[in-house]
Amino acid sequence: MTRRILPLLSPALLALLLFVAFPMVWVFRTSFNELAEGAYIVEAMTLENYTRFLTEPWYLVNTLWFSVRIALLATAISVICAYPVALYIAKTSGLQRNVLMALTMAPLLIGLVTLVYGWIVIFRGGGLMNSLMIALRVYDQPVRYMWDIKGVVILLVYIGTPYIVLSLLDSIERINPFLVEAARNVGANRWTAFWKIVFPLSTPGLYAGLVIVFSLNFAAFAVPLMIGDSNTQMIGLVIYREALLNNDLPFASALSVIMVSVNALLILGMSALAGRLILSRLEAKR
Amino acid sequence: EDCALRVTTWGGSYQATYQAVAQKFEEEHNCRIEWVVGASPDHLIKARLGQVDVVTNTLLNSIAGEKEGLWQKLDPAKIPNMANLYPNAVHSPYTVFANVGDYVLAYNKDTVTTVPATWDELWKPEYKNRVVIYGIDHIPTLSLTVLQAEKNGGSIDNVEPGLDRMAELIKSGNLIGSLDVESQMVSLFETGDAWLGMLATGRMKELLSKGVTNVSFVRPEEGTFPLITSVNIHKDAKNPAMAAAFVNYILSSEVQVAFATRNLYAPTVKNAEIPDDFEFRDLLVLNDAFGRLYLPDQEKITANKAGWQQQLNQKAMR
Amino acid sequence: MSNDSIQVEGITKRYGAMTAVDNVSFDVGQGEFVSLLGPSGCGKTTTLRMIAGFVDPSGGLLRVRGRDVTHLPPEKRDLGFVFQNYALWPHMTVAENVAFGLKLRKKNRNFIRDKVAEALTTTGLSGYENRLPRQLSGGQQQRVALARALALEPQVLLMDEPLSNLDRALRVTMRRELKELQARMKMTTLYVTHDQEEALSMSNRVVIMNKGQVEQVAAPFELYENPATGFVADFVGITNFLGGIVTSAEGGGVEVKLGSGQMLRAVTKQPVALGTKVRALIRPERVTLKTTAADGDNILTGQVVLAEYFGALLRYSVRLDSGDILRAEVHNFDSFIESGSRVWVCVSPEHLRLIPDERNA
Amino acid sequence: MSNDSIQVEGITKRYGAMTAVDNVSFDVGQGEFVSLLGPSGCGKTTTLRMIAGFVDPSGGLLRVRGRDVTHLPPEKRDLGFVFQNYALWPHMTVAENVAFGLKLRKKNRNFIRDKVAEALTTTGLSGYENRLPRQLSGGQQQRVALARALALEPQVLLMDEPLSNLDRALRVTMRRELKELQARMKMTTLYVTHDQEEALSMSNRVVIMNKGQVEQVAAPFELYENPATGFVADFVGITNFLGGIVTSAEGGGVEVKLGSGQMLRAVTKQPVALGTKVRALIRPERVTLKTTAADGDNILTGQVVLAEYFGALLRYSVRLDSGDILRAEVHNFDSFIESGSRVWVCVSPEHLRLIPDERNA
Amino acid sequence: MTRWDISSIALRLVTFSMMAFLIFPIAVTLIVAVNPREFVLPPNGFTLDWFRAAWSSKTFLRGMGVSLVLGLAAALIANALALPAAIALARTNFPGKGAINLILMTPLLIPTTILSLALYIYFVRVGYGSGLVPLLVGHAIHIMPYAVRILTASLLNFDPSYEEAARNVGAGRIRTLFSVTLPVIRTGLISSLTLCFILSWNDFPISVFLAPPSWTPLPVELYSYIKFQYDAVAAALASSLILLSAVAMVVIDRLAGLRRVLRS
Ligand SMILES: Nc1ncnc2c1ncn2[C@@H]1O[C@H](COP(=O)(O)OP(=O)(O)OP(=O)(O)O)[C@@H](O)[C@H]1O
Ligand SMILES: Nc1ncnc2c1ncn2[C@@H]1O[C@H](COP(=O)(O)OP(=O)(O)OP(=O)(O)O)[C@@H](O)[C@H]1O
Ligand SMILES: [Mg+2]
Ligand SMILES: [Mg+2]
Repeated sequence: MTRRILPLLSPALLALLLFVAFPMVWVFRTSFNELAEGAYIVEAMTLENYTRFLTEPWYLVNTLWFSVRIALLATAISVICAYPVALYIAKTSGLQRNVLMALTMAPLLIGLVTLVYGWIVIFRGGGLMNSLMIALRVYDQPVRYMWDIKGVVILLVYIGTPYIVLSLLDSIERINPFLVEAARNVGANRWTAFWKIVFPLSTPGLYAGLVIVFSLNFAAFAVPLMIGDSNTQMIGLVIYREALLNNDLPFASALSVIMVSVNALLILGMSALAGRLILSRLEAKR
Repeated sequence: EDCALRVTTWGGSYQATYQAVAQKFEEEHNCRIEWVVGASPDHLIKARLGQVDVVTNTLLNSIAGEKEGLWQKLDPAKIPNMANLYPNAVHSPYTVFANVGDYVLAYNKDTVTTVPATWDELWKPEYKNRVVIYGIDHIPTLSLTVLQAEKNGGSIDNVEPGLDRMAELIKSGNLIGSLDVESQMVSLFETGDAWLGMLATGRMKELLSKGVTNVSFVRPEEGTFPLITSVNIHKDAKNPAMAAAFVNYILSSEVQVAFATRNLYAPTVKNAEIPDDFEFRDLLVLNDAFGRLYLPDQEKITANKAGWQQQLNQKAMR
Repeated sequence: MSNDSIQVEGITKRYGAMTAVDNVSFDVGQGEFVSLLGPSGCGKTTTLRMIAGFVDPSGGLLRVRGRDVTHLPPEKRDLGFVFQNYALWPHMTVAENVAFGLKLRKKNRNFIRDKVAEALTTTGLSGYENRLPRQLSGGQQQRVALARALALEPQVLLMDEPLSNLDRALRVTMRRELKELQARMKMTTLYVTHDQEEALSMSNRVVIMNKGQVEQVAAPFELYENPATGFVADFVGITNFLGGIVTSAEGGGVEVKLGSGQMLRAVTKQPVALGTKVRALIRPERVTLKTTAADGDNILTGQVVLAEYFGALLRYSVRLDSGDILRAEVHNFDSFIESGSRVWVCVSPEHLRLIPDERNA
Repeated sequence: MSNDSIQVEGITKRYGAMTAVDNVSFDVGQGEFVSLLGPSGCGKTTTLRMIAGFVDPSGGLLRVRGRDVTHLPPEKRDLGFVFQNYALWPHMTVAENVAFGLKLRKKNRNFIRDKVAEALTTTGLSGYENRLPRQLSGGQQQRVALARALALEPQVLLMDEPLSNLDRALRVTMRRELKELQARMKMTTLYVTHDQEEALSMSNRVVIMNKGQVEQVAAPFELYENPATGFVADFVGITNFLGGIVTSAEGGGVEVKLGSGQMLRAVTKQPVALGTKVRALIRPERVTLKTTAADGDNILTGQVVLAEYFGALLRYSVRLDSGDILRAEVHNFDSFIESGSRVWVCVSPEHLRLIPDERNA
Repeated sequence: MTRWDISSIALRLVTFSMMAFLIFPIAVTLIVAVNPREFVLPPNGFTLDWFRAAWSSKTFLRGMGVSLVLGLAAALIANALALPAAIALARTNFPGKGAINLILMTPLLIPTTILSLALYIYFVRVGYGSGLVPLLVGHAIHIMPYAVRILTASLLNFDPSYEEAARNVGAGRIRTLFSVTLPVIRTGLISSLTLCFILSWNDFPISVFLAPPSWTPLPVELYSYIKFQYDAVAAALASSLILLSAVAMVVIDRLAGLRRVLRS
């Protein structure tokens, strides 16, 4: 068994060892160093950076738990937005499909930096979004989106959705249409056939998308940096600030170690759940 | 032989000015300049790794680098132009200021009818959701905090009153945001969303040159917060002589004037002559304006800002 | 609900330029067992799939229980269906596959458990409840597909070659079980098969299709004994064709002059006009071979060129002196005739059928 | 290259607790045609897939051309293979599917074109070159799978139910074509089928499998006439079993006392010990039914309970007075015996086989 | 079965609203790009000045070129590394699979800022501080997990007998991979490549640290630019990219369509 698997896994694992594991050793080591006088790094062996974060409820609630919540929320909304789109695209072909794909990918292609232009115009106090909502009588006072967590979530959804569409599409397309027909035949309407057949069979793609987007959201720093304000203490942004604005590499490293562990735990949880529910049944072994 | 000098710069217009003036240097010294473009922190990191020769820095970085022993002393013998520096433009034997801008109080003339005279204006209730300031870990905001501490019975060593004031500002709902991206502040003034706020002079110029006529600026009585570009030579510079020559070149009146007129970064040398007809002359921190810069002890700020931020976060959110 | 019939009226399906099903009409009466039989690619699956609602007809009308269902979604048609390629849901176990339809009908758990067990027992799959489809052999998968349809006890059942991957013994058993179930439950059944034996033994009537069209609809005996066309004769069972012209026709007795000049006598029910070009059909099992000279009506001579052994039967290919190849089957034999032997071929006039020669009409 | 044989030596495959193939041994000689025959799920496909190298055996040895290939990757084994589920590449047209192997062999374009055309003609698929697999009917797909293997003119060919989805007429044709091709090219062939007729008519020898094990390896005639076990007798053709005890044995003549007390006489080749429990096998086609009283050896009486019509044959089920059900097949019949009629059943002693009764041994 | 029933109408509706959501800011960006005064809506005029400026900037053009080459190379490398791993993950069950799965995800778990910083320091330490290798490696390693995930998902629905059939007619593992596996999982592969390319194309933190002086990718150039110079040049650049990719899509569709016509 290992004879067949090892050659397959070794290129990726080797690359990870060389270019992730070794560099991360440095990060790990740095997390025990000290920042002296807020300016320069002193070699040390202290747990200070960890205790500073982990014993401070404010950090735990407003940074860690906050990031997890926002990441989960944005990921969930992305999934809800992406699924119908993927379903629809899977049914199209030719030019229509290409156009839809292009539209889906466009936000990614342009990149966040420039898109923020458009979003400012939409989000600002008297911007399009507020004008529209007020015109539609959803609310009557302008609501703050820009430099606010609402805007951050909307943007995370905006960026996450195309990733999920992409990773779902292939799984949905490969579902044998006979399987849906068979379900319809035993009395499932479209909706039931979708829930019982298409959805479970699309879970590999969904899971892939979920993991990717969750991780992206959890570690996000560019979106909170540009759309959020000082209150938006997403952990990715905090790390970025500590490392690059405050020069506090030791603390940033410690935060990274914490973040990687939390993220790994969450993903392990997700994969255990997904595996239990469905993935293990789809694994192609003969 | 192949001579290359690695110089850090910020991208965009700063780099553009640098490149424009550097051509002459390259020809004269027969040495190519490799621009190491990046955000301020990159400059420090690259310096730590010995990837650069001349470092264009923020003052904060220069101080950190000094503590870590990254720089070599600037030798006035090799950098004759150092003689022309204003006295307060020499931070230490390692660090001098290359140029200086400041953060002024910008306001919308249509909505702010009386010219504001003090930074305290930002707290006024009528400006709900109309004020912009820089993010709380940026120098101007930190300086404002210290300023407020001093005005409210504290000092840089007892910054609590300042933090309370800042928390008050945050909770007042006046702030549209405390932003990390400067260019967004410009657009807020442009669209009329922001009525009042801090703005770097360089951004102010941008606004004006875009034809925005209803935004003006004032230097409040407490003084303005400086935006300092410092310069250092790396201790392991490959070619120290060439590095010194380049620093000397930066301090030449020619380059100083170029940065002043193109980027609104005021000269730090006395002999730089700004043309009288220069359109944005008021925006430059010239001669005596230097003295009015509010420049609290940068080292203390650096040492304490992490703690301050955390305190402020807690005060503002609870 | 009393009228569980299917009417197919002039249904057509085109794929681009190619017509897969061409104006096909037939019907299946309440409780009737009708088979669709025809060569590979003749349009059987397509017809069935149109009835089930998986394929939109290009034209024509479909009625189930007297109601026009041509444009009804599949889940509203309430038809059982067994897929040719099984279409088992890969993420469900055998039991889940079978239970799915029952769950949709909101049956209670015990009821479902019992029905699933029953369907799996019928198809010989007890003990495989918790396997996933990919852990089953081809035949086992096919039986799950069958069990899945049967568990719902459909009043109208469509099956697409549901036994094609089973061994003969199992097929015979399953065939019986199916037939018995169908008779007991009075299921209206349309059964696609490529196996004529299956079609003949199970069906009340058989629809023979060829190249997208219906060739004949008839009861099995009728089909075998009185094929309407050469195609049917050839497809249903094995047939020998000998071309000739009718030279005398008196009452039930007809004389046909073969190409070789030899005369054959036949007994026919329909009157045949003198001089018509006909093809005489002789079923191989009606042929008697003798290794010694024989006398009487309808004796032809030839040479055995191939002898094939099938256990219960021996099949000889005989090259007649006219050059035609004639097949003969012998059951209950005690000796072989060696390849190369000269033989006398006897066919009694009652076992000779005549059909018009549509080849050069 | 001269020895294109296959040796299977004690091969075993376990899936977890379940043993799909259990210590199976047999061999296929150069140019020989051997069939693997057995009920659904008995391990045929698994055995074939192990030989082809798609499944790793849990134990045992495989030799092809005298060489141990047990752990050789599939592409090095140089075996033709036809998949039970076709496994056509969905992104390639019919022609591309067939041409792929030839392209790998770096043949020139004209050669490939000709070979593809030839293989498609053999399988009756000319004109379908540019279709994609999903645009084909089940039977057509199966034929493409066959064409794909044949185009490579393999010296050793493994086929997994390659004709299961074809109609009888086409199957008979394809069977002939295949057999002829095999004979002409002297291909060493291992053929999995669930169709005993196919196995018997095409093979030099047949391997009968049951529950993962080999029951008998023998030539077709031998298999049918002298089945080694009850399973084989039952599986290959239809058989009636009547249990009894040997009461007298003299020379080739043996007398068996049935459970009902009636006596049957049989002619056997092997000596049988007195008092052995045996099962008497009677092939249905060896049974003669009379509606009038008959006399002589081996006459049993009973009542017809079911008459099935299969075109060329009529199959009766007779309930003997002892209660046993006996099947009889009549070919070349001119009249039916009505269900319910009383009948006299005759079996000549030469057509009675005896096998030890392994059920209660 | 394209019938007009409620669920398919709903699906269509949702899809089109999502499309509207996705392109709304882009449309606004487009308007911004032709508006003489940015951020002021409704537009107060029409100008192509921003486009002109964008396309006459050597920095941007070079940045674009760098990003393009880098994105393609990194996407290819990442997928080449990921594919075998994905095959192992999708096809086999082995002890420790969960752990391997997670290990392969690590570059995704580590904050990009930290990962790129660590990588930068690492490369300097091993003596490859400058040059293209670190940049390429950084991009490739960062996007690899995406490729692993998407390819694994693709392969889970793959019928292994396609491969067996290919191996049987004499194709080796590699040939089978290219002639059968990859074409069959085409959509997944294209998704993966596209995603990887886009991730690399948009990446900022890694490039900031690892890009050698003359190889600055577009996002870094853009960020540096807008950080200090807030005008619509960036918007014009973005708009050009959208238009370019739209044209490319149509052209590819025409070509692919043509090929299909030629074939049948
Ligand atoms: N992956 C698997 N896991 C567990 N059991 C399996 C697996 N694959 C096959 N089996 C079992 O192994 C046995 C043999 O399967 P195989 O496919 O060889 O049967 P077969 O003789 O080809 O039957 P058929 O004629 O129905 O195709 C079957 O009982 C099947 O359920
Ligand atoms: N999607 C399609 N596009 C084009 N032609 C098709 C398509 N589906 C089926 N056909 C063609 O329609 C004809 C009828 O197909 P169908 O599947 O109904 O045959 P069938 O009678 O079920 O045959 P088999 O016994 O081989 O399964 C075949 O010639 C087939 O090639
Ligand atoms: Mg079919
Ligand atoms: Mg099988």
